[in-house]
Amino acid sequence: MIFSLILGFLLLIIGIYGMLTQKNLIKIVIGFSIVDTGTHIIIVSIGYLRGKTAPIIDSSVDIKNAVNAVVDPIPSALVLTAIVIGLAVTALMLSFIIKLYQKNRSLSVDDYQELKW
Amino acid sequence: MISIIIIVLGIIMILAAFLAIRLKNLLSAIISAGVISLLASVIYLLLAAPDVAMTEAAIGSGLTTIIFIFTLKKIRKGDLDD
Amino acid sequence: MIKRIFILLALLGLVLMFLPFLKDFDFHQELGDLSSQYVEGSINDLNSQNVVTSVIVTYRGLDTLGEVTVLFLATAGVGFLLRKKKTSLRSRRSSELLQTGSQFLFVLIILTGVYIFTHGHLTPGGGFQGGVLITTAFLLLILADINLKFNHSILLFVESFSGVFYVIIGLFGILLIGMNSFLDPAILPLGNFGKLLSAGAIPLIYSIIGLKVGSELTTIIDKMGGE
Amino acid sequence: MKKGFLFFISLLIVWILLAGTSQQEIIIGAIVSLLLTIIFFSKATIFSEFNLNPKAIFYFLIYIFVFSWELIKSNLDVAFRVIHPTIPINPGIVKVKTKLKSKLGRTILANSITLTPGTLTVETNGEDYYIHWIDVTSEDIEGATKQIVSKFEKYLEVIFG
Amino acid sequence: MADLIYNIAAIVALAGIVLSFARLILGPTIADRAVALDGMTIISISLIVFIAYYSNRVIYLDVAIVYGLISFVGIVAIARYLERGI
Amino acid sequence: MEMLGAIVTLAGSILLFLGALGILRMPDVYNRMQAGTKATTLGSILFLAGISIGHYECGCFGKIIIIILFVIFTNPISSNTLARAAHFAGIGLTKRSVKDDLKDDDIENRGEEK
Repeated sequence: MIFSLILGFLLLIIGIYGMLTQKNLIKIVIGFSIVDTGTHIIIVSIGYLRGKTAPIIDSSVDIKNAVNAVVDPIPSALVLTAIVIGLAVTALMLSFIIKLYQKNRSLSVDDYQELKW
Repeated sequence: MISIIIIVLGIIMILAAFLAIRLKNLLSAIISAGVISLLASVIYLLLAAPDVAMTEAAIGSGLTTIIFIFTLKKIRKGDLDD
Repeated sequence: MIKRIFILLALLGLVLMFLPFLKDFDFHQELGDLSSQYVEGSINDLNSQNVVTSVIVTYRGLDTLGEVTVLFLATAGVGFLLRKKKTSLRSRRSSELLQTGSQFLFVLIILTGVYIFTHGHLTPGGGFQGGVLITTAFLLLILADINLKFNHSILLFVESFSGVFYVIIGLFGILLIGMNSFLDPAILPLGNFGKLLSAGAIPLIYSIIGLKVGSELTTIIDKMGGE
Repeated sequence: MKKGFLFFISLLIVWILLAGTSQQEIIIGAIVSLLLTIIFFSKATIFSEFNLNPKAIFYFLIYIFVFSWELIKSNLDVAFRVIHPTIPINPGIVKVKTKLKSKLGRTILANSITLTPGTLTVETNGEDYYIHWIDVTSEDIEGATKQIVSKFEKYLEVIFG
Repeated sequence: MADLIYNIAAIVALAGIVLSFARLILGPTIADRAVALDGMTIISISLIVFIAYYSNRVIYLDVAIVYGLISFVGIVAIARYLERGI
Repeated sequence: MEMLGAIVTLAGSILLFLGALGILRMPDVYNRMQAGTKATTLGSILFLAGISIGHYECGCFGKIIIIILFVIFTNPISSNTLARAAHFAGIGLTKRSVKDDLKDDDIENRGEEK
């Protein structure tokens, strides 16, 4: 499906643009989650085959001819775990932000100069 | 039919992504980011991946939004602390 | 200003990198070798309707174990960063309607979660989704500030017990079948295609993953949202 | 005990609606429902707050019909107001009183009010309900109570005692 | 004929999503945006059931079940944050 | 039978559309909530019922009933919580409103202490 592939790329680019231009730490994490969604859409649409159905072989799919009737199961399996891991990673980043805010009382990237050169 | 739904939802998702980047109010930005994952699960279903759609529906529309809101809450309370 | 130009250049480079990929992208009409092997194996050897589930639990079971470990590490990180401290801030009580309604919905969500993770091999869904549903049920209690007095030692117990049990089931495969079959579901009878009690140990393993994911995410939510 | 059994049966019905009626599903569903009943029934007190006699069950069935009729009426009402070019509304928040005591009954009353013509529960405080009304026709408490609450209350009073 | 009417119904529902999203863009306050999000979730449930019909797979309905049960929690969280409850 | 299902579905989708139009057109948050709760509830019920009537052979009545029940349970709770929060946050009613008993009684600050 070419449209969903384009949609995924656009989301990825918008997310990266947001991550690069925004100063607020929480906005950067929002940009990260948009990039996450975009990547997942790209991977799933690479696995899509035109006119075929989901890889769950119940009564509406012919069991004898199942190999020619279903889409690729591997990208689905990959993305499924990636979404859960993405949630945990987002939680970890946000707790870093809470910790930083409790220390410095600021959410702006400009106020964190320790690692600048 | 599938192409029409994907195009309309895709335009909405891209606009929502722009809003999430652009809006000044953090809570509004989080709501816009929620719209993206909400509609993403419909798109996964159209791409014949119901497992992914269910995961995204459970995590994207609920938990991600809530974790962001909890962060905002901690920051607001920290503001009022001293 | 220079910064902005650099950013635009970087994005332009990204677009140029992706364009040939988009233009020459040809969609396959057939499954690849590995995928068709998985589909056939799932139908003939494992008796599992959902191919995605059999890829996650069996063929790539070791990866899933690694992913659960990553989840555990992230949980530990959140728990380490956000230690609880008492705040004396006033917060508004939730409405009576929300309190009653969430007690009512709590049981329904738990029941649906159990349905989702026991039917991982028949319907879309499985341990990860069911675990998230259980987390959401507890989250609803936090939002409605109801105190059901669930104590945290039970949560820790469920988490560590399910982790250990997951590995033990995997080792049973080596013990009963052969050297190469860590996490093989054939340690239980395979049953009839399309029934609830089929596909060997897949429902059991996925239920354990569901409990593990549910308790870990509940810990994260509790650390981030609790007072 | 009787109410616990009823709780178990309703959980089992939800499971059967979800999973179908084959034998294995019913056995597993019974086990899961039994576990949930044992764990939660004693902790959540709201599930034992209703009467269980033939009259209450009869009134419950009537209530479902009344509620469905009001739901359809409310939708046509709102749809008409939306289409109309000038949006004929006359909104305001009014206070009404209820006699119900049971928590579950009060919640069901408030949700029914939310789903019926032009009314939306905003806040509850003891026996007072504050309701946003899209077309205020009587501004005093008695008149509003009569128009909004009493059509449901007479059934719910029997069911929840 | 019946198929055509089903497709028209789906397109009308899709137009509903677009209108709700317009309120989300315009909405002056956060509560307006949350109301728009609520409307979008409910219309999306109908759309998911339509896709299940269109692809002729009963099992897609499970997605709609999870969606209908979970999606209101996000709205409740936004509301509780607004009223300084959590 | 299939035709009947199609017509019910179309009626449901028109109600969904009108609900969304109400969200767009109404003058303040509370009136928008009225449109967004009521019209979309009956709309989605009719949409789902129409699809299951048109395809009675698929055996999916149970799941459709479950989805309808979940929508009826959860929708009023979220609107009520949101309306309460909006009133607490000080979002006013539209100028056309007649009265506001809740503001006059001022009970909101009493319930604040946990």
